[in-house]
Amino acid sequence: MSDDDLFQTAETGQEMSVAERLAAEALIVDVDGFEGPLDLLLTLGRTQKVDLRKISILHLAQQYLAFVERAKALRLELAADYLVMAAWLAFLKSRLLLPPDPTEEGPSGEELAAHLAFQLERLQAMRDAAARLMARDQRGRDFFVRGLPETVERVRKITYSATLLELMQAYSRIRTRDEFRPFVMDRDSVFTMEEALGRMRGLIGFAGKWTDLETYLPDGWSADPVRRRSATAATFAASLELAKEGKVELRQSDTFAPIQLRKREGRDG
Amino acid sequence: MAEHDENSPETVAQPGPDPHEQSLFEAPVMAEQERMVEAILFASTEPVSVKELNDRMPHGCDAAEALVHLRKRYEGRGVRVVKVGDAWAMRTAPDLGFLMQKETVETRKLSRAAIETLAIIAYHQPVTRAEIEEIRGVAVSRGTVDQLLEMEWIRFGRRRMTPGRPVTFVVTQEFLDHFGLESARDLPGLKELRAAGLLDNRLPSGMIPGVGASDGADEDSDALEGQTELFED
Amino acid sequence: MAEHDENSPETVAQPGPDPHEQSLFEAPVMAEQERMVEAILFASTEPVSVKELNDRMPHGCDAAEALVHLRKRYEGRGVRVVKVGDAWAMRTAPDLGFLMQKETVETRKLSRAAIETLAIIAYHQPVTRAEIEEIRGVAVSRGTVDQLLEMEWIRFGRRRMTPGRPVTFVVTQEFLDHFGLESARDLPGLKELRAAGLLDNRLPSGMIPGVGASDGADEDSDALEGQTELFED
Repeated sequence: MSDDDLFQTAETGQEMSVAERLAAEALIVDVDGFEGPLDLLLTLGRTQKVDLRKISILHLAQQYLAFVERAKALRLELAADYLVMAAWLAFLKSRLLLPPDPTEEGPSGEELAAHLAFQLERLQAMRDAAARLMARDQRGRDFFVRGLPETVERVRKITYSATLLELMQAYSRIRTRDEFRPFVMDRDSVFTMEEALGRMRGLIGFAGKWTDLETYLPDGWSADPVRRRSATAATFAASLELAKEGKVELRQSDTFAPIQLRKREGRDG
Repeated sequence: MAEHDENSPETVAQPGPDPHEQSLFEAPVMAEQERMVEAILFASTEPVSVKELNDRMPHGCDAAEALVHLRKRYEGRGVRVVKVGDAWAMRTAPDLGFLMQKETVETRKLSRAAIETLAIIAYHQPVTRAEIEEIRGVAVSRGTVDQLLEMEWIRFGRRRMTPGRPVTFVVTQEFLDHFGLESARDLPGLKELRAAGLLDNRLPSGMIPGVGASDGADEDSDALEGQTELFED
Repeated sequence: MAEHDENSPETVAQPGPDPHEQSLFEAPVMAEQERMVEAILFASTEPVSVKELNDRMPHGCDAAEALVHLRKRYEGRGVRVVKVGDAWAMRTAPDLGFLMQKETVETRKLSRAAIETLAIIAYHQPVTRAEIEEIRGVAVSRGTVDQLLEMEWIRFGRRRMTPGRPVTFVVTQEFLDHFGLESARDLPGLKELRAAGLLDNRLPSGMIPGVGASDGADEDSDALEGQTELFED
């Protein structure tokens, strides 16, 4: 709560007579420094010129209520804090004036007053502490820092990290990239008809006699049954193609007997 | 970095350093370490922590020991080696402040509210806004706290483990540096205030009107705890 | 400032000082003058001339003489008193310049291009740039190779005895250390990679039988060959 909230001087001032305004300002000067009810109580307490612990809370309460009355008479708006405090002090005053009711629960008037005195004393102690703090030697006023600091150069050293796993994965990635072509076939175990055709075209020139088709299988394709099957099929298909072209003759003596072929002489030779 | 290869961090920090290899590199002699601390503190306006000193000095240095020597060396000089919280700095001797008119920076004048709030935070830390208000008997304006935060004299501390988990405020190293304090323990009159019970947040609950009263009551036990914590370490 | 009355500026710098009155105040002793010069030089944002020192110090001081003492005092320290043009300043000793750096180490992951290039070099060394490009199927940027060279994970091997005599790349001991390998021979072949499930094939492995096997075999012999060369020089 700032002082401005406390008394709305600007607005109310407009409607006042000069005399009224001066009176209001006089009071404002008086209360200008007050930051809140405790502050005001502290100041009122100080005017009694006694130790806070021995302060007459009753007397203080009366002064405070008088202050609030005066402020109200000037039609100044009082902040909620002040009004709450006023109400509380009025209650405290009544408690202190009346003999304690033994049936009533809660702290007695004396206890409440003692606590209020504690609060006031604590606030005063903090004020004094603040003053001592501000009276200390201060940097930039009493002692000074280096006028020409040297900038600390921030050297950012970047180290790169990679794990063996990442290295191996990278290598695997490169080496297996070729495998990702669509419709990848088992090329190692597949002997295509084109290959067989190419191979046989080169060989049939020497095939004057009937020869088993199997002898035309490429080297290394006879042992593994998978490879052999593929090579046989390709070679057979190629020989049919060559027969169609009229380059070779085929014969088979019996069902499942070996197929034989030989170069076809004559027609174009 | 070329001129101190023998202590080069690269040499000792290579992957999988052999402990025997490390011992081959002796730390510089203490006189040399003292020079290093002197240069680092001298060059910096901000206090430098012992950890940072060690980080910046060659491997094997003991900045804490070098500081003891250095501080002694500067005793009574025009410049002093001062401790600020966990860090160290060089500052001109306060009795020579009158020579420095030229260097004086006009500091923003703090309002009375700001000064009181600062003092309450310093002496009661960690302290919640409600507690500050309870002590001052008036609401703490946002601007006041903002100003102190902006000046980096206060910062947020740990939250209170009470309903609403309110934030607390504590003072900073910057605050200590500004007021030439080694630690918050060295605040003037702290001991006396504590002995007088004026730093206790004692409060008969629910009976005091006004700002933050009930909140303050809740945080009572915690506040005491916090203080103990602060001043014990 | 109240407690430093003995040196209070009010005494010597009051408006319109009477020269006779001034002589009543003796100049501070030389040790004190030295302190003053020390504090002024420390706090000044720029070098200070002897004249300015004298102007700022109490009447009767001899800044020039104080400077001689101060300069001597700082000889061999971490901080020096130096003359800059006509003026004086304090500076950290030049040999301690390395302390004015704060090293922060940042670890970054190697880029995909870099790690692939590195892998190819490791498995195929010695390998030329053209070969790396052929294997990777993309051009290798100069930056990537430079980075690996700078990290000292690869180095130049012998030139190829082929037209153009291209340089080759091989991995370094530093590389082996980093990856915890005794030699590049220890790098697992494709067969082992596959067995370890490291091949990130998107095809079920059953569909591509044999490929890894024969390739892996080639690899092995290649790598071995490279190795021999690597460890010969």
